[in-house]
Amino acid sequence: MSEKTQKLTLIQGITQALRQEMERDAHVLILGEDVGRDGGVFRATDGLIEAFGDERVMDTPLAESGIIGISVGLAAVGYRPVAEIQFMGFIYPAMNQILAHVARFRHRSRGRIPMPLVIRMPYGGGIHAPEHHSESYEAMLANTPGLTVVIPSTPYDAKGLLTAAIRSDDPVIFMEPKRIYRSFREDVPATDYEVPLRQAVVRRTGTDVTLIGYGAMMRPVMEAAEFLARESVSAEVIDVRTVMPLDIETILASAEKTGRVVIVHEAPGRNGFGAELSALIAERALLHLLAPVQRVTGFDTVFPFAMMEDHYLPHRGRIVAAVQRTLAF
Amino acid sequence: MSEKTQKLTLIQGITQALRQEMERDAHVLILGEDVGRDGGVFRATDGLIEAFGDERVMDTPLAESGIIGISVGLAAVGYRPVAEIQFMGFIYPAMNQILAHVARFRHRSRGRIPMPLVIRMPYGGGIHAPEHHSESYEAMLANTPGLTVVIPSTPYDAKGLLTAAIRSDDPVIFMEPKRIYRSFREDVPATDYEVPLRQAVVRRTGTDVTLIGYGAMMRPVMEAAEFLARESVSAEVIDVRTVMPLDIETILASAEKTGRVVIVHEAPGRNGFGAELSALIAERALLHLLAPVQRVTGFDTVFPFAMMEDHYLPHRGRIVAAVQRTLAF
Amino acid sequence: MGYSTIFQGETRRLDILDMNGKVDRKAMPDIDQDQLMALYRSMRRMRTFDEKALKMQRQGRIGTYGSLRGQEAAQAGLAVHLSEDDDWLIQSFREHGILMARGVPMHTIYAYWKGDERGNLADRGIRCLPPSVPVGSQLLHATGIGIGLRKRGLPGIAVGFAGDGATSEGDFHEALNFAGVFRARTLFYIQNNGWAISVPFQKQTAAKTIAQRGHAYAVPAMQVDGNDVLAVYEASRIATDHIRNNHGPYLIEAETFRMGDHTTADDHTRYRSPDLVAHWAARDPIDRMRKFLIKEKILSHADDEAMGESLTAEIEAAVKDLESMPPPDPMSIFETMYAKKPWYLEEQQAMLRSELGSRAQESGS
Amino acid sequence: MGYSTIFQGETRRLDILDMNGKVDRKAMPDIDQDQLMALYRSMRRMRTFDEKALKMQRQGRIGTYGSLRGQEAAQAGLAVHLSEDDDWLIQSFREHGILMARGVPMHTIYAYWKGDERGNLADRGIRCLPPSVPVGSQLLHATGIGIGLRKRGLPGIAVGFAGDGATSEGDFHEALNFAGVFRARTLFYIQNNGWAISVPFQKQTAAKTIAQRGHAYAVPAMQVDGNDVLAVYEASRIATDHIRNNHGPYLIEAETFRMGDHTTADDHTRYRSPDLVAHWAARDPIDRMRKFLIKEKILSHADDEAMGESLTAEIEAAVKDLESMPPPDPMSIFETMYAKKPWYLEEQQAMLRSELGSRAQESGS
Ligand SMILES: Cc1ncc(C[n+]2csc(CCOP(=O)(O)OP(=O)(O)O)c2C)c(N)n1
Ligand SMILES: Cc1ncc(C[n+]2csc(CCOP(=O)(O)OP(=O)(O)O)c2C)c(N)n1
Ligand SMILES: [Mg+2]
Ligand SMILES: [Mg+2]
Repeated sequence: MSEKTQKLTLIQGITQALRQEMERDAHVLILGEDVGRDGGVFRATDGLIEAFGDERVMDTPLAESGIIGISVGLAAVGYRPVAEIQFMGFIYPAMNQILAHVARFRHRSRGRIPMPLVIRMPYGGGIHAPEHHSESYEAMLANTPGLTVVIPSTPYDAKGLLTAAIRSDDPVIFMEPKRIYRSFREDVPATDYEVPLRQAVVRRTGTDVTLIGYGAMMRPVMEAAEFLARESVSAEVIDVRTVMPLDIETILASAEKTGRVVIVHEAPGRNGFGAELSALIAERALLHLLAPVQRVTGFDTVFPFAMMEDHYLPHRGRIVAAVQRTLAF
Repeated sequence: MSEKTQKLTLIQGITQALRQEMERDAHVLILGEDVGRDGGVFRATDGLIEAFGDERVMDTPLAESGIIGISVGLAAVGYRPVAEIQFMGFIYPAMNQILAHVARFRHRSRGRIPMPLVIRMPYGGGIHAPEHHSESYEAMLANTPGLTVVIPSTPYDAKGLLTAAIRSDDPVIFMEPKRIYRSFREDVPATDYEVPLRQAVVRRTGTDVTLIGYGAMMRPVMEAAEFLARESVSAEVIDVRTVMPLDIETILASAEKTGRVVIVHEAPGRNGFGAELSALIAERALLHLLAPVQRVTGFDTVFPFAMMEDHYLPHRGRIVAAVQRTLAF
Repeated sequence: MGYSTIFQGETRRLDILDMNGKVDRKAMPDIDQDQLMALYRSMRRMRTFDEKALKMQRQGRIGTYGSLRGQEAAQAGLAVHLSEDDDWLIQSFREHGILMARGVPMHTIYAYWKGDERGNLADRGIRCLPPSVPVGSQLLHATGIGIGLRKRGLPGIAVGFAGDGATSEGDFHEALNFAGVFRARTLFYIQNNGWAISVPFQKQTAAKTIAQRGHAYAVPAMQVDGNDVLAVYEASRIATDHIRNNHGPYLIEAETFRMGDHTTADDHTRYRSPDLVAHWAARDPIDRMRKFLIKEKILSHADDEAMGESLTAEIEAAVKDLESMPPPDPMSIFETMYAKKPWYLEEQQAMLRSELGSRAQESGS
Repeated sequence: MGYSTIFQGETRRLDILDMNGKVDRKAMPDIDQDQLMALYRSMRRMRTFDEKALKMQRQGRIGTYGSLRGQEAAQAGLAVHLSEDDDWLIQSFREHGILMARGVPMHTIYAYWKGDERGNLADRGIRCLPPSVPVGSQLLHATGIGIGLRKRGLPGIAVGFAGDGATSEGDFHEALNFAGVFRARTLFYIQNNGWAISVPFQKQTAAKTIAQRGHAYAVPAMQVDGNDVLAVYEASRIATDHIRNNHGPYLIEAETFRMGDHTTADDHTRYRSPDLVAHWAARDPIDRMRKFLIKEKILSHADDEAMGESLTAEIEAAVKDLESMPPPDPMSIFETMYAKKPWYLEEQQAMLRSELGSRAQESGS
């Protein structure tokens, strides 16, 4: 990139996108629990209330249905609310508002009342958090027509995807991999930019097997690819980025090329988003498949307490083992 | 059957299961909106308040989170609540209670507080109901470890599965295909019996293709099978019955035999339960597949208003066309 | 130390026009004869609309329908205070009276109940949200709109509608609480018609009134006889003035009665006694206003009859409009899900198009 | 006709022991010296437990921890009225004080905060639900249990705990409303510590108190100085008697202050001034009870010191118990999801078993 860049963490990318979009468009509002004075429990909204005041950065009462429900109203009168749900495990009280209203408003109003609403939330495990703080529920949202579900895995994408989400006239569920909020930095342009929604990206090209992941799982996925490279297995790696509506072209092109696919996510396997991916690949690239698609996912259990979460979360070894199964098929 | 039988509709099977289980076990309670005097808006609980009184058949305030939340408490002190959600479209306000508590209580209490709770609800389209009255959201529940999701398609199964659900020590989501509540009768034993959970059933044996469906979709599925028979295509038909935990054996056995599979459900396709079925079949029976698995599902749109719902719902023609695609592959 | 009182509150109710058409002169609002007649006509118009809808439902010309019979005063008395240009209606599903009074074309309301999505959004401007079926959930939208109107410094107010049953949902609580905290320009307008389908208000809550709940959120509140169009007029005037003057949200409980079935899919005789229905029939909002207007010589029997005829003609015209709508386009199912259609919706649409094409061919067209 | 009053209500607060250790003799409960000492000791035991937990968290011996410092009176004064045999505790996540006072072994509470699921269910009987993290949701369980206890004619009561923030959730509303309708044997016990993480109570609602919300559900309610263990004792006695005597549910708001961070993951200096914290430090529940006991010559300085030593010894023993627990069995992840394990859990368990097996082999065991 020729323009000015800074080294940012993923969460800094998010904060910067919020700040720049608020500067750019006075209709952008932030609301949620502890997003003001406290700057959010992860500090994603740090400094924003100081910059924009409490009419644009609203600390709300502790009620998720309320947060999303009033966001619907705010969007109806022309605002572009960015609501924070403190952890994905606490999105359930807002499910009625999200599924019965947010996702459907454009359609129910025959296109006249779109919902330019972003619902941000940290998701996923790996930080030794208490119960209900490690959930990944992209699948149930991905079964809901009308929603766009986005999960970045890098600082650059986090900023660009969030910018695109805020500018989108459709509601976006923006899931933030809190495990890697601060785990690395990368060059991020200082000015605003969009990373387009609905586009997956090939993170690494390869010929023997396709690894598909997103969010915090990109790290063990890339580690697995590197490990495999040392064993002379060439893995192509796809970062889904937009879970819904998903980018079928990028995924099928790779699956057709390698004929072997391993899908990785940390949510429970049964009826997880991996099911849709696996189904689509087998349905549309059957004759290219050299081995059954493999899914490496969280167990179909409650997400365990801190002492046990490392057993639960997919890791390099488990991904490599799945690749080896597809190679041995 | 040698024992005494009656000709019952599906909803009569449900009412009878409720009545017999209430007679059998004083811990069984019914609660929900309009389940008392009114007998439920579909009359599933007709006559029960007269028989058992309002301490065992509780008309509740209009609040779904409340209904499920107090059911959790009632179960904790030894009751076996059977809660009714008036339509599946109104389950969302209860999602927090279902996903964060009902599904997890056994685990969270290390097995000491099971949740012998049944949540009944009519689901699905085809009765020209108002908006939000036609939803089918089995998929998001099927992504939730700890739940059992059951969908009967016949009066016999409705009674036997509900009986088994009430006797189960685990929470069961019991989805009732309201479209066929009264559309046909069949012989149902007068006394109580269980149809085991977690078992699919082969409704028709065949050799050329496997059709998989459940609930109200069994009717167009069977019609398709009959139509195909006239065209000399022998279709095997599986009724899933328990969506989660699903009966992989019955499904794989059939898929391996026929090599061609068409899955039918009325919920939206993307990340619907068909995705899990399709994925599992391709993952575990790849070498038997003679053609890609096909999914025939509701569109990935809001469920349309009455005047348009016939376009939305899978019908015989759409299923037959999918079968023809697998045959032509 | 010891015991101290930390809260004291009271809640008032307003009654003006009694069941016999007598008014409390002291409480009478400042309102002229034309306005009185307009209120009466508005109620009769709703009733005529409603009766026609029930008839059409029986004839299969529309689908399941929710009657508002008995609630006309509760809707007409409020409607006159709302501006078509500025104010927002956030309806539940029994507010056709309000919509009609606010100028929404009647055939679009019928279309909604016919199962035609073109009836989902009133086409008289975007300041009316589509009906909200998930009970209570719309109240939060009313709060959000009311907050937005305040933020933007706009003159309008938001009116969120709900029934007595809806007040049991958590969203009622969150909507009033957020409105109190963020000083929403929102009127919460609860028509307490005594029943949530088969559940009487006494089983909905142990509290005696809904209005008293305002104290839980520091939201001022009033109960009003919802079958008394003059009291509704006056209470609504007070509440809307309060909100327009930036004094924050307001809660009105209009006590009324649903005279018929919950919807045409219901049978209210299963859970209500004829006596109870007769009790309320004697308190009909239109009858008592008619008695008053005739007693006051504002209305003659002949005028009354002429009004009936003109309303019938208006409604028949609306039915004609309804029935001359071209059939909805099946392709519209796919058009408004997203700003830009995803690939799978393109596929699904193509499939439906080809199905419809081959069906059209089969039928020889 | 005209205006009439349909609701009048008031809400009271109880204060007995002030910040200087002076009591209001008239309001003083009927309580002997041993009981006074037991209350004091109970509070000190909680504080000692809490201080040790914070220390262990800093040392990495347990995980994220939520301190209850400042809320000891609010928990100790209630606990003495609850029977271990009959009553149910439906906790949120800051009730370790109550748990300890009710006989839950302290090492299991530490285990919970260590991220060990064996700490999730207090092993002193099933009448204590595991901590509920989704804020407010547990209040409905308290209502359900209270309804069940009434139905079964059991002597126990259910106590549902929540904080001030939790009262904004819809579930708070539904829980109190259902409790009122079904006459639940439930005490709703709200510790209003002034903050929901960084959000002060004044932004949580426009209402001045939580106790006044009882009027919305016809649930009797009282506010109490939650840093005054004698007032808490007396209010809890009144409330629990009320419920035990089958008069329906009760709501207590104990006004208190969280002295430290929300949890160890929080930094309260970001949103609270040192002045505010100092204001509350001067109102410490333990200090004022100590002043009172010393003034009354119930407690000597020497006894007080001895008590501290014995409590420290007790807590150190609990830490030893914690740290001598064998590591949790990874296989337990799969064991309690269902009464009977589904096939895919069998498969996943087998996979984990073989992973652990090969790792054990690699490490040469
Ligand atoms: C969340 C939700 N639960 C249940 C229903 C089904 N339902 C529709 S209307 C109704 C009763 C509503 O009562 P009330 O709020 O008093 O309004 P009214 O019908 O009396 O106008 C019920 C239970 C629904 N639409 N939404
Ligand atoms: C439904 C839900 N939303 C958000 C959270 C995150 N969270 C945990 S505690 C807390 C604040 C709770 O405040 P309060 O109820 O006053 O209890 P306190 O922590 O003061 O004891 C929040 C927002 C949660 N656990 N559950
Ligand atoms: Mg009602
Ligand atoms: Mg608090």
